[in-house]
Amino acid sequence: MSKQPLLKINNLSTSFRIGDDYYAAVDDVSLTVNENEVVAIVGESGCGKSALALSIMQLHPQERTKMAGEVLFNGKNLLSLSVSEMNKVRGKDMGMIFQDPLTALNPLMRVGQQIEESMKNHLQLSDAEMKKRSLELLNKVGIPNPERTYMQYPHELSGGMRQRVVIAIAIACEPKFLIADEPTTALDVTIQAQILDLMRDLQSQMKTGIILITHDLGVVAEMADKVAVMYAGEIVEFADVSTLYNNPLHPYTRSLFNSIPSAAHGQDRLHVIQGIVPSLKNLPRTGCRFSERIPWIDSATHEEHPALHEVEKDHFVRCSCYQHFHFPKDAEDLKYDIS
Amino acid sequence: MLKFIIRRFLVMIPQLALLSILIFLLAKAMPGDALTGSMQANPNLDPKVFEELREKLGLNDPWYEQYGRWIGNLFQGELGMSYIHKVDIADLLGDRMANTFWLGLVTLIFTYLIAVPLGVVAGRWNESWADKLIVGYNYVSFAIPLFVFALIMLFIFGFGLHWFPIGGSVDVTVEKGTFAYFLSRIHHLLLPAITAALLSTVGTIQYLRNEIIDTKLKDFVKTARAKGTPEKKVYSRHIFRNSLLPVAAFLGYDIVFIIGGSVFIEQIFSYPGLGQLFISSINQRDFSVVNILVMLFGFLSILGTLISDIILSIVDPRIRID
Amino acid sequence: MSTPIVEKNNISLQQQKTPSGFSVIVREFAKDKLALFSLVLFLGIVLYVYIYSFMLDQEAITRVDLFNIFAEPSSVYWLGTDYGGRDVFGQLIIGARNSLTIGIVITVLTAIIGLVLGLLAGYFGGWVDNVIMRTVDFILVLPTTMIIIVFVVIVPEFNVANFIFIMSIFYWTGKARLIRSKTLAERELDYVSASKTLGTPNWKIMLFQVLPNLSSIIIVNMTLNLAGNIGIETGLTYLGFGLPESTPSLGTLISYSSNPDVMENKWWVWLPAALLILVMMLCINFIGQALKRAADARQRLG
Amino acid sequence: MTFLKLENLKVYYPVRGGFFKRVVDNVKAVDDITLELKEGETYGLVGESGCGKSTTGRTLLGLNKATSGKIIFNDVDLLSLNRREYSQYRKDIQMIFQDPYSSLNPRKRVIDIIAEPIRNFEKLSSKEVKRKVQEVLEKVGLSPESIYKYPHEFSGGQRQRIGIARALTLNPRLIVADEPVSALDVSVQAQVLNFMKDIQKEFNLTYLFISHDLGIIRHMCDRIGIMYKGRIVEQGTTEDIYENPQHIYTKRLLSAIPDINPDNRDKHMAFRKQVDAEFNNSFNQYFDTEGKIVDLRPLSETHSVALP
Amino acid sequence: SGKKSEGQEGQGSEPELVDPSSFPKTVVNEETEIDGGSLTYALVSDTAFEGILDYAFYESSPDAEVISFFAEPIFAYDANYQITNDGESAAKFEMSEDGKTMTVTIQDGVTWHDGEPLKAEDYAFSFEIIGHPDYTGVRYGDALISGIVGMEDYHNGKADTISGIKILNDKQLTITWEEANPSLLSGIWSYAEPKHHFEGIEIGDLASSDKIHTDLLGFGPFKVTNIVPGESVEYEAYENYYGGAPKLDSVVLKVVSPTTIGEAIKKGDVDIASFPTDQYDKDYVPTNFQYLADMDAAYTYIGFKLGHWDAEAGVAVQDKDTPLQDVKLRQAIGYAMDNKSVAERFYQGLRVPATTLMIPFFADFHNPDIEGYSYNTEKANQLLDEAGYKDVDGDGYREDLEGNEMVFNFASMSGGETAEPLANFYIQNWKDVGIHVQLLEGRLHEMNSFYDRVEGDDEAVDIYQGAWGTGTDPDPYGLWSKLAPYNYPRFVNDKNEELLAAGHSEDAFDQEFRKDIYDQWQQLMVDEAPVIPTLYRYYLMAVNNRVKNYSIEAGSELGWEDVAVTAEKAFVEE
Ligand SMILES: Nc1ncnc2c1ncn2[C@@H]1O[C@H](COP(=O)(O)OP(=O)(O)OP(=O)(O)O)[C@@H](O)[C@H]1O
Ligand SMILES: Nc1ncnc2c1ncn2[C@@H]1O[C@H](COP(=O)(O)OP(=O)(O)OP(=O)(O)O)[C@@H](O)[C@H]1O
Ligand SMILES: [Mg+2]
Ligand SMILES: [Mg+2]
Repeated sequence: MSKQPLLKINNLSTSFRIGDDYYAAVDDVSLTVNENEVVAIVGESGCGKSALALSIMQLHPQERTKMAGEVLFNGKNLLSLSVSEMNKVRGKDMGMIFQDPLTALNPLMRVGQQIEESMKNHLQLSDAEMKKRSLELLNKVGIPNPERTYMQYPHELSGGMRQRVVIAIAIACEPKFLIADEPTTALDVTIQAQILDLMRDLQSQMKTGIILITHDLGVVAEMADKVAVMYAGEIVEFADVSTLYNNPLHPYTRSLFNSIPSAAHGQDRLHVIQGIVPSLKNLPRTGCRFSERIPWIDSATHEEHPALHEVEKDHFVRCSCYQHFHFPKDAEDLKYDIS
Repeated sequence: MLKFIIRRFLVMIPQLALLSILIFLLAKAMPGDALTGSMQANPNLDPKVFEELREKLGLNDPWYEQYGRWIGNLFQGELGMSYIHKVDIADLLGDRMANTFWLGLVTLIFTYLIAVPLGVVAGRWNESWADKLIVGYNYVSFAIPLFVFALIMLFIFGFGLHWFPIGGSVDVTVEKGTFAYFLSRIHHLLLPAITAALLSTVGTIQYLRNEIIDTKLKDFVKTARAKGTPEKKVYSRHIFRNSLLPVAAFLGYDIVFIIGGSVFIEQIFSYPGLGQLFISSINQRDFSVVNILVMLFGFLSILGTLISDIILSIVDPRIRID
Repeated sequence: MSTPIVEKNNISLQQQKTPSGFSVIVREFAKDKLALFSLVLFLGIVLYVYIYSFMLDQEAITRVDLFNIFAEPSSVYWLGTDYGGRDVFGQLIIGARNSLTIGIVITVLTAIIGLVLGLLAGYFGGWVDNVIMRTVDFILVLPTTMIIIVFVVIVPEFNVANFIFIMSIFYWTGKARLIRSKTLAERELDYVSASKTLGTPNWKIMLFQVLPNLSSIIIVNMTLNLAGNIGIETGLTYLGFGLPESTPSLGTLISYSSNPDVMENKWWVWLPAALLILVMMLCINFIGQALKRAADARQRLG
Repeated sequence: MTFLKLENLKVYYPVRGGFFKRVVDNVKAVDDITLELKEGETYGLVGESGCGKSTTGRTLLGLNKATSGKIIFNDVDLLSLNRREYSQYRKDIQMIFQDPYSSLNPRKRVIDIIAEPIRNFEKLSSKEVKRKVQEVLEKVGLSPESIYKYPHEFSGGQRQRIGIARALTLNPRLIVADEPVSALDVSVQAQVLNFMKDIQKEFNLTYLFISHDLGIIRHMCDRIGIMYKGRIVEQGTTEDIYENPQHIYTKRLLSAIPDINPDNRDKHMAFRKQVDAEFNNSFNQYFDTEGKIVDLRPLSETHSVALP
Repeated sequence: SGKKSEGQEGQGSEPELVDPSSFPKTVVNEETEIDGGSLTYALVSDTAFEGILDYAFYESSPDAEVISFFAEPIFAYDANYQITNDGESAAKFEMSEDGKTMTVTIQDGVTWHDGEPLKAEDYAFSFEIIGHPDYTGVRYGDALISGIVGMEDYHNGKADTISGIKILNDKQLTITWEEANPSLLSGIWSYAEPKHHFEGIEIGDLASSDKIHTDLLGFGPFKVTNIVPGESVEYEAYENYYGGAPKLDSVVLKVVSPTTIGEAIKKGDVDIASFPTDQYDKDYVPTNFQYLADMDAAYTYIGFKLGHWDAEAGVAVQDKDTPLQDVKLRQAIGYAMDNKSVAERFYQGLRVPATTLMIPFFADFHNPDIEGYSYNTEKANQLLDEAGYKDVDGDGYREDLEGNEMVFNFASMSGGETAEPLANFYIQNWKDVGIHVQLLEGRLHEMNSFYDRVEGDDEAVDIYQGAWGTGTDPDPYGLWSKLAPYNYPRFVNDKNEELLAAGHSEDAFDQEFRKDIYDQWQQLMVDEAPVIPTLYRYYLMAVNNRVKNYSIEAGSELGWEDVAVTAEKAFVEE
């Protein structure tokens, strides 16, 4: 890559204060997103995907959060910006699409106002221009009757419509970079398909770099160029999409693939990842974080914290045993799941 | 909206009808009547005269006849006569109502003038020392008995500092209709209004504070920040606005609350409004006035809740009334 | 399926274990020193007042003593005497007992009425809800203060029991509303549906399934109400519609301050009562806030 | 003997409005559906949000009132029974709820949750109850010691299993599973699905499996009904539906499922575009003059579709 | 601790008593008065005044105070509250020999505030109002009104005019009564109504008309210029007042709550106010105002319910089955009450123990030699022992003659600061001599319910504490005759009837005769003790030191027109 990457995250850590101590929800994450590239982040709930996204946008409550590392956006470290400097970046150069389209919209403001707010913050446009542009945006995100929707309140729209509005807001100032945090989880499959199509169209038009957060491997397969698998605040595997799908290496990634029904055609039983994602406070901080959930392996060999290393070109894995890792026949479900 | 209002007014009818029967019976059940007092005050008069008067005033008829007469007159817009004041109740209420109205209004204004900034400060900088101070004030104003506080205010600002008059609604020596008259009325209003306001801020402050603290964490606030909206605007356009608008809907309930409180405030500040009239009418068994006042207050509280509902539907697009 | 093997490989579940109910409250109080202090102080006051007041001879305390009118606080009269030469300290204790009793009983009574009706209305909906809520609406629009005053005038034998009765008639509505709205929300939750499909009768679902889930808000609401109800008779007493003097109450003592001479110069008559109310209300509020937080935390964890 | 048959079932929710809050309209949540379940099979009900899946399931359990129609279970029309008569069928039909969090009363210990149906239907001493609860718990793979824990001390999958255990204590024959895994993470989801399959074999259960995730439906179900706006538009075996969809809505639904293989991406997208276009064009064909979905018409023994 | 030991009881030292009779009745102010000036008069009341501002209609005393500035009686009164021709007055009168007819002559130069002269018909008109069948006020029952010849017919609508009132000319009229009445001079209705002002208004509507509420007309020294209903009135000097132009330019009257009046007086917010006696502090020496005091025309008493009122026959029947029928018991109860302490301690001497039912206010008739029931527990005990009331069961209370428990219910009115401890104090007093009395229903009763029960002869009431305002007519007939419904004890005694009748017979025009009759009556009532008078009372006025010529003395020459101020502004407490 000769060109400077759009977004380069170097060793980013984000810790939250719980009680009197800080706990890292994002732990030493490094990631690169180029222009016109979709990087997907997958992982179970609670593994730190949203925390990472909000760290990039600097939207965590300051008084309870500590951040370390670098987030280089166009070469500029966002972490060193003041709030007002950051405000100039947010919305203009980077936009964000939130998961729940109802709560992400201000219930007391008309759709039009909410779209225009972003333009007001960054562009010097007259009211008429802003309105014109808002209508264009609404049209662009596939809202059938922009004039009408412009004047409506969020609650008057269906879930799919709201999500389109959220997208319209995010792209109002044509940002070069977008973060989409589970943009379709709350939607029906048919609507999901529409939204994904829409995002893809927009992306190809505007050449934005996108971080797409999801836990649906199908969505990743449809959308992403590169995939980062996260577990317990760390990236455990990173590769481009077909590499990863054809050759998942990390035990966690493999478990994920094995547990989804659509990938397990004809198989009578699905694979079960033992246990659950530990809560932030209870995250194992030493050794391999995932080893806890593979009860059939010898945890003694995993006391060392594995580093993320490149196993083939552009394929990174954080595991010391992926080469010999196997799923035992009886390792399926109930037996290891103890209450 | 119109439909909603009409329906609410229709619902009001049975409520008021029930209230009228209730209060009529209760009033009748009170020992003594409007003449008892003046009988004791004029022992040189033959009690037969009072009997005669009772007959004349219809006080000896069975309750349902009296009730029927009363309701019948009410429907014709006649409120009846005060037994004690010997005037048409409409005339009697006129001035008092104006007094109570102005007192209520100014109290309301002060309540919001005090409560909104305090609530906003406490909500925005919650956990700060200012917040703690405000919460402390809130507790104390909730706990302190109204009349103790009112008396203290009266002694300090009325007598001690001479800033405010010690009673009444207006200075009798100023000409009605002049600016001085207006000023005099305001001057008489201020102390009771501020006193009442200081104690009625609890609900609003509490609500506002909680609401702001909640709203701060809402997703749409994140959206606003993600748009690059400056912090000041995030607060003013999103957080405060969303927290304040519901407060506007308190207006109606506040009206109800302040009306209820007028009974106390007016008594303490010798401010001749409806509340004071009510107490003296009860003591003098001026039934007709008691009944009308209760009906009026009942009507006002219904109206208050209606206003609240309407305001709420206006400020919050999610609530539709039809 | 063969018998599953149960092993003890407790990954993170043990650590996930979160304290519930009572221990959350304990923890909350342990963290909030002010609430803890309030709790101790309030319980102390309550115990002292109830125990001590039964040791006191009410007749001796309310005995009029013309030779000790407005005596200043002394070793004999800890808080001096009032205009009837009656011991203020004794009246304060008995008054606090009466006011506390009034506050507690009204709180409990209105809670029970509000709970039963609110549960019925919320759980069954339909005409049951309609009847109950229309009644509530009606009582809510009543000018309560006024009607209570009229009631007080009518009741011939006005004592603590009657006072409680009158107040309770009017004060249950708020709770009924609250409980109803919470029940409505709760009713939609699947565990209620589950109980229904399991053949549990409605009354059992209401009492044993829904009710426990409302307990935290009920407790919080009751504490905060209690604070309001302790001083409930002060205003009425001031207007002359409170308890008779022969039944000492904090309101009676405070309302002596309406005589300016007492207000300014005989502080010992009214100030202790006013302060006692203030302190008790503050205590209850702080306790209530802590409970509220505990309740919230539980809801988050649940 | 019919195991279960819904005949012309309609469930309408009244919409109130106007001046006196009269019923002015109905939401036709379930609008005349007929379907039959055979003992031991898993029948999947799929459709977009709000199409009436849950309503169907809940009506089957008596949680909603049917407006008209019949629910024939073991040759008895459940809707014609009074409450007492109905209670004997209570045990036979049970439900697994979508949300493992709200379907367990947070204030109850596991033992009380699971013992609830036992206490309702059987008179047992508390010791026997405890033993029985432990038995069931073991069956669902939870340690018997956990009976004194509260629901929030369990993970989502475990909670879902507690819910299932509760339903199992009554030895039901039919279980309505309303989106039993959609609130769960992928990993946990697998756990529950596996488990449901296990117990089905063990207890010879019949499932009415409601979901909008076509992947899961395919994995779980023998036969599938596609619901749209309160009606069934297509019904058939899993094979019929996935390999040979006839109704345009079914096709659209299927095409919307993301393909797990990134290499098929463009192909899949093209296919979807094509189905969408067809959907928009031929939509009218599938409705009668009043805009209502037409009745099902059998195509084969197992496969029927709502085509005019 | 809060307990009291017996030893402490007498601890309080003898209070230095105030002697209310030593207070002046006229302000002492040697300064020279300034020209004009304005004065603030406080109407002390915790409610608004009702605003029925006419003598024929008003019912409450605050209204009367408001009226007194702009309207006056047409006659002058002497120190005995009797009308007199001495001194300035709007009319003079002359009695016929038989005492039944009075000729009234309006003086020249008396004009209403609108300039119209006061006429004889104005005076006659006030009788026509009060006697009118549609009249809704309460003045009609007075014997001196209903006893006018032809009044009954007029009142019943049988006649259009009152035959006993004859207008001779613009300035003169005669009034004839059916019977001569010695109370005439003190009790005659002496107010005129501005007939021209009320022109066109039906008498039935008069009560609610503006003309007696806001649009007011009188011929007093001040005229009303502005009125804020219920709270304040502004008066301006009436330059053409027949007694000479008032010295003050204006007076402002405003309602001040009893709670705040003390402060208001000290701060000079008001110049003249009646001062609540329960707020009087003998240790406080005012610097900016002075107290005036005079005896009030009222007394309190303890009454025993002895019978019931036979409404049909219109007569009291003394038939209640109660030990209280025993005179000795009643007397003992009387002796047991320590009214001296009450007067001194509760009221700091502003009330004095009462002796007889004829109050000292009527100096001519009050017999100071009768001792009444002064505190004497020994005597009380002795009487009880004699009568046979013994404490049989040793519970500290005496049982009745049959040895059954004897408990009396005591009804007392609430209101006023000391009501409750006072009632309890009496109960303690009675307990000291072994008589068991308890508060009816354990509490005081509010005025209306109190009278409901006392008047209604409620069986539950045995003893009650009542009070009467006597007005200026000494005749006690209306309160204590068996024919008087106000005779709440329902006391029936032939001698009593005889004396009461004699008291207002024609013979009673003879002052000596009347005094003798009333002496006998006072003694009789003490001996029979159907009621025990407890306290006579003084009332207090607080007057700012700048006020001059203000007097509360009966028969004083000084009226509102003479009141002046000696400084621009009221003095403020130092
Ligand atoms: N503001 C915060 N304060 C404390 N802990 C937090 C905060 N935000 C997130 N966490 C914790 O950090 C961890 C990661 O959370 P995050 O929201 O990033 O998960 P996620 O991968 O986005 O999950 P999901 O798929 O459910 O959205 C979780 O354990 C969460 O509880
Ligand atoms: N209690 C109710 N009152 C009125 N309308 C209702 C009620 N419950 C459901 N509905 C409506 O009935 C229709 C069918 O609802 P239902 O819950 O059965 O849909 P669903 O297919 O289960 O959807 P989802 O996938 O979102 O769970 C919807 O339009 C819904 O809005
Ligand atoms: Mg997330
Ligand atoms: Mg559903």
